[in-house]
Amino acid sequence: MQKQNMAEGVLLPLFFRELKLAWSGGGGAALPVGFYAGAATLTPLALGPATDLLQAAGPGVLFISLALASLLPMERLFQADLEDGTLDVLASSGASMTGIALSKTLAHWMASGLPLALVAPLLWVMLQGPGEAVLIVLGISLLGGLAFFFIGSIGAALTAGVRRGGLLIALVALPLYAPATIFGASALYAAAEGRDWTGSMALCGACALVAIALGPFASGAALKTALD
Amino acid sequence: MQKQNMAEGVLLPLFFRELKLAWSGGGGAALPVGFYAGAATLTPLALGPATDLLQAAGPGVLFISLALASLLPMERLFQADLEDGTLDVLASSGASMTGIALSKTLAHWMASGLPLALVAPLLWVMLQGPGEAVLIVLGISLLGGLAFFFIGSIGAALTAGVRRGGLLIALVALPLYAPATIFGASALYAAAEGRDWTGSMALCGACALVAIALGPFASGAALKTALD
Amino acid sequence: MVNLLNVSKISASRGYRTLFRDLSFSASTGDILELRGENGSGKSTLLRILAGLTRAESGSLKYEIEGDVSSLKFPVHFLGHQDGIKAQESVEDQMIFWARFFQADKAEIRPALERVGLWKRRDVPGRGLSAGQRRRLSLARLLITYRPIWLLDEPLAALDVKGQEIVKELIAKHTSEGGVVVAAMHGHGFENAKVIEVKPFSKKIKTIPTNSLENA
Amino acid sequence: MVNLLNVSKISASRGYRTLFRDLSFSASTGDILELRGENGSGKSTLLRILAGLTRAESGSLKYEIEGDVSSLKFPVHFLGHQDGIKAQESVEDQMIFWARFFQADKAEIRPALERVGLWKRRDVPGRGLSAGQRRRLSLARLLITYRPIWLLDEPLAALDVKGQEIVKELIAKHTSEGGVVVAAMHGHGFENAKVIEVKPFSKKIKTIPTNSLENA
Amino acid sequence: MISTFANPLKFMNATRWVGPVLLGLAVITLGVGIYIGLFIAPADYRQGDAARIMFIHVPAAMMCMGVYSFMVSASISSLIWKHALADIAGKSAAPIGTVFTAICLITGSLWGKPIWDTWWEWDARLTSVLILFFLYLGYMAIWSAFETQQKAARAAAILCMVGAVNIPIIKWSVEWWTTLHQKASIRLADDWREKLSKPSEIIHSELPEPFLSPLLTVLVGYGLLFGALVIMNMRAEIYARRAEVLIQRRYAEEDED
Ligand code: HEM
Ligand SMILES: Nc1ncnc2c1ncn2[C@@H]1O[C@H](COP(=O)(O)OP(=O)(O)OP(=O)(O)O)[C@@H](O)[C@H]1O
Ligand SMILES: Nc1ncnc2c1ncn2[C@@H]1O[C@H](COP(=O)(O)OP(=O)(O)OP(=O)(O)O)[C@@H](O)[C@H]1O
Ligand SMILES: [Mg+2]
Ligand SMILES: [Mg+2]
Repeated sequence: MQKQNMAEGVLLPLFFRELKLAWSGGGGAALPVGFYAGAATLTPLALGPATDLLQAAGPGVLFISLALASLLPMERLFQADLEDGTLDVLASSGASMTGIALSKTLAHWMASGLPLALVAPLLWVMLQGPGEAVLIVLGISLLGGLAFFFIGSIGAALTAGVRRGGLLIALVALPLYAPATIFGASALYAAAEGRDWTGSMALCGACALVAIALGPFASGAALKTALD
Repeated sequence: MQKQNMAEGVLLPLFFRELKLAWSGGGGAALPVGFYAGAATLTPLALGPATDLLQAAGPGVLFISLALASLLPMERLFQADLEDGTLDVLASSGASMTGIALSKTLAHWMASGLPLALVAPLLWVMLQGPGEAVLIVLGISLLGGLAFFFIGSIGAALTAGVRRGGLLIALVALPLYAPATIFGASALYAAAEGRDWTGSMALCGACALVAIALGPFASGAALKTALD
Repeated sequence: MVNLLNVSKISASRGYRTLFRDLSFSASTGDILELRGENGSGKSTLLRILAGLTRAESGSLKYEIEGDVSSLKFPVHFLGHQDGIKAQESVEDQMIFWARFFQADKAEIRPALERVGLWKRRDVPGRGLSAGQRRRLSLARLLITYRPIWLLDEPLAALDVKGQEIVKELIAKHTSEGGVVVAAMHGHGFENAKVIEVKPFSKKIKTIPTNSLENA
Repeated sequence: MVNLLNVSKISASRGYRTLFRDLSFSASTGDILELRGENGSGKSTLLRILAGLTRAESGSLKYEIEGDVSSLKFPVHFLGHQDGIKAQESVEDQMIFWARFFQADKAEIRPALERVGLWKRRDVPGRGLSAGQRRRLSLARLLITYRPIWLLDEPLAALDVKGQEIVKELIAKHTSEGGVVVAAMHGHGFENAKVIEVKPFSKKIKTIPTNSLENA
Repeated sequence: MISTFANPLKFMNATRWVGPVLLGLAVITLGVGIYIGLFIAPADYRQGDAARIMFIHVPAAMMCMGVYSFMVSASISSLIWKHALADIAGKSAAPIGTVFTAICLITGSLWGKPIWDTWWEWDARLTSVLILFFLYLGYMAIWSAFETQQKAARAAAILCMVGAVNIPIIKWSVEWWTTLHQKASIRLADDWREKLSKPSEIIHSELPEPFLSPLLTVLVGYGLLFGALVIMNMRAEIYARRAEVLIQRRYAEEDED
């Protein structure tokens, strides 16, 4: 009989499996990326080819698209496991719900949040953003994505197994997305216009930190309720 | 033993049930609306409060958000029925797959496409669009939504029951969304700037017509494959 | 006696495995066919083929129904492992939908639910039903409108003793009215049933599907 | 003999209905408890309570395990109606995940799959499994790591005759090693099992949950 | 005192008359405060009569944050002590808080039109109040989405506590970002501890006295109104749950026939 070390015993295997499932199908990791790329591709079509308008609107549109794309995987984040009984087995094994929520959210961020951040510089250039700023765009998208995923997972856990889950997630999570959106977008604008972007980026990072620190606890507690 | 009249026997009950389920939960009809409203609310946060930029980017952002929001319900449009066995019963009853696809798509358009169009004028005003144009905005959103839903349903049927369905839908549907997006957005811009919007709107309507005429057949054929 | 159902020489495979080959049988009014075989032998697959959901690899399948059912492409009721119950809809609402879909009289709903013992639980949403109650609800769907052929996948699973009795009575009644029942089964079966063994084909026969590229 | 499991006076209700009240029982090493009752009587609910997934309305539940399991909050294996099988993952990959999750040796996977007769199907993805094969895969999960208490919801459902034999042997082996099995059952049961009836509470007892506002 | 709020029975007995009495006091206070504000206080020398909307707006803005804070403490006690009355208190307060937030938003917009020449600006304070409004809506939506009260209570409490981060943002948004909206001019005096003996000086205000006193009167009126409505809502909720228990009994009896 082995001793169950929670940190290793739950976090790592769950994390890797989620990562794998998210990409090998069903987890829907790819939808956000397709969605994000689609949004950024449609933007010039809708706004028209005028370069100055694109440049003015681009950073904002990019960051909103990131926020919305991050919201997409949330609906199924816990619901699939809840419906097919996986969560029952995980929970009855004595694993901590906080750990489960943390590893699943982190895995989904790796599966879709990271790719989202990686394509961000590409889309930035497509939307006529200045080429020098691509690394900053990458950094901001990483931080913003972390904030969005960990905040979103609270909404996901609260509404897992609930009627009208979809609208509820949007209603619960989007207001909480606001601070990260404001700081992230303003950092992007600063980078685009060559102003100092460090302050806004630090605030965006603070949002991400708070989300990572609090999110898993809230999600874990909410998941326990969903199982009941 | 009654005679099964396909038009009434399948279309209507299925249509009404889908409509009801979509709103009473699970169907996720509300997510697109929350998402759409959220997108439009986040836009000013990200773009900053400068009125002229908002006015210049507003119509385009609004129409892209509509396209993306219409894509959301597509992932689960047929998948839920496929997974829980409802589609088995529907299909083995001898109902035509085209009819099934038509009634489900129409019901989802009623459940989320119509509300999307109804909130569009509100968001238009929030994004500083001119108040006189709200009716035109409503009309364009109705047509655009129809096009997006019926094109999207083809993607949904093609990818139902397939690994990595999410990305595939986005990949299959978004390119087909381009014409409707271009015409719809240019009609919105024309309306915003007081130019003649009828030509673009007619083209957008043509996209919707083609989608409605061809969509259900393509979706029906694809669904048969998914069941196999 | 009429042959309602004629199956000749159908084969099916999944992945790289042939499940069964050249299976032939027929059923006439009043027959109960029991599909028997190990787990994974292909009983569910065969039922899905009979229901027109899955294509057989080869072979033919014919329904010969007389009377006023010519407009029914498939004169069957199919009850699979997956039960098509919506989590958020109440028992009664689900029945109302199926009644409308099959163009049955709404008055049939109450007797059907009473027959399977769910009338008192008509307000419970799908997600609240126990395993046996879900099965009972699926069975109630078969009762609201008559279809001559019933295709049932493990109809007794998850039911308590009383529930199994009910199913047996329903099946006896259906066949006595001229219907046919094809049921995949484990364990105890029905009286007077014909048994059809679903077996992996013998090792000697090589798996070369007729439409395979290998022949090319 | 040690009491591994002590349940005293637990009650549960769902929706507006009380399922059972003040149910008490205990199990000591080597016991098989069979939960019996009609469809919808609350057997699955009771098992979920025992697994720590659902809260009982009142009453208490205690596990008393000796030895090196103090770090296990719940020393149980739970096998519910829902089997937690991922459609896109192969049988073997799913087992590899559970082995890592339960910190078991990977070498345990092969014997476990062989025991339930799935080793030859280890490459089949979850969605390709037949109903009985799904059940077998869930059972294999219990075999890769030892936990003293098994909570099984209709373990014999969907299995063929051979499969049912296997389960009976597994359970006999587990209890002979000092484990406890609690199983919700219909139909034929296990040898030497204690039966626990799960019944709706009698009319005489009034439904007043202790923490109810009705007392106000 | 504590036990009064921990025991439904005692709560029901103790509050039978509290609701109506508080309601009466609230109506009187609000009437007086609004009357002074609208008719007696002098018009602002720069804004004219438009400034009178302040007597509705500012207290409502304070209340919408206060009510949310009340709900946060109810949520904490609900999660820690798992007490039904705390759940009910939070649930009962939410619609009232939503209305205060709506009043703040609407009067703010009305005021903004003449002063800033726009109904709405995406200013930090305005936006954070809008977010508060959405949080209230989300909280109520969570309550109605679950099938059982216990589940709903836990989920709503979690959301409420997470949303608490918004309160300091609203409060200090005007300090952190220089924006359109004006900074706080009413606060506790820096040395309020020493002034406890002279209550009139505890509150430090840059507003001249003729503006301050009607404003505080309306605030007290709002507070009384909130107290009255919460208690009445809570009583209604308790009655509703009793009715549910009775229905439960009916079903149980019907099942056995
Ligand atoms: C929809 C728009 C508005 C919203 C959401 C809003 C919100 C708020 C909030 C949250 C407070 C804080 C109360 C506190 O610190 O306890 C406040 C106070 C105040 N608001 Fe507004 N406000 C809006 C528009 C306006 C406008 C247009 C004016 C007039 C120029 C205004 C003038 C004030 C004043 C004078 C205070 C009191 C500040 C103090 O002395 O502490 N507000 N408002
Ligand atoms: N992708 C695949 N690769 C290999 N084998 C597959 C694949 N998909 C399905 N199978 C096999 O096809 C068979 C399907 O069997 P089916 O569900 O018809 O069995 P059954 O007779 O109904 O069994 P049960 O009694 O367990 O319900 C299984 O043996 C399964 O392993
Ligand atoms: N929302 C609800 N309203 C009323 N009753 C409900 C609700 N949700 C669940 N129930 C009832 O709770 C019971 C749950 O029973 P459970 O699943 O524990 O039964 P079981 O003994 O496992 O039955 P089976 O033998 O069919 O598996 C069912 O009788 C169901 O009708
Ligand atoms: Mg089967
Ligand atoms: Mg059960």
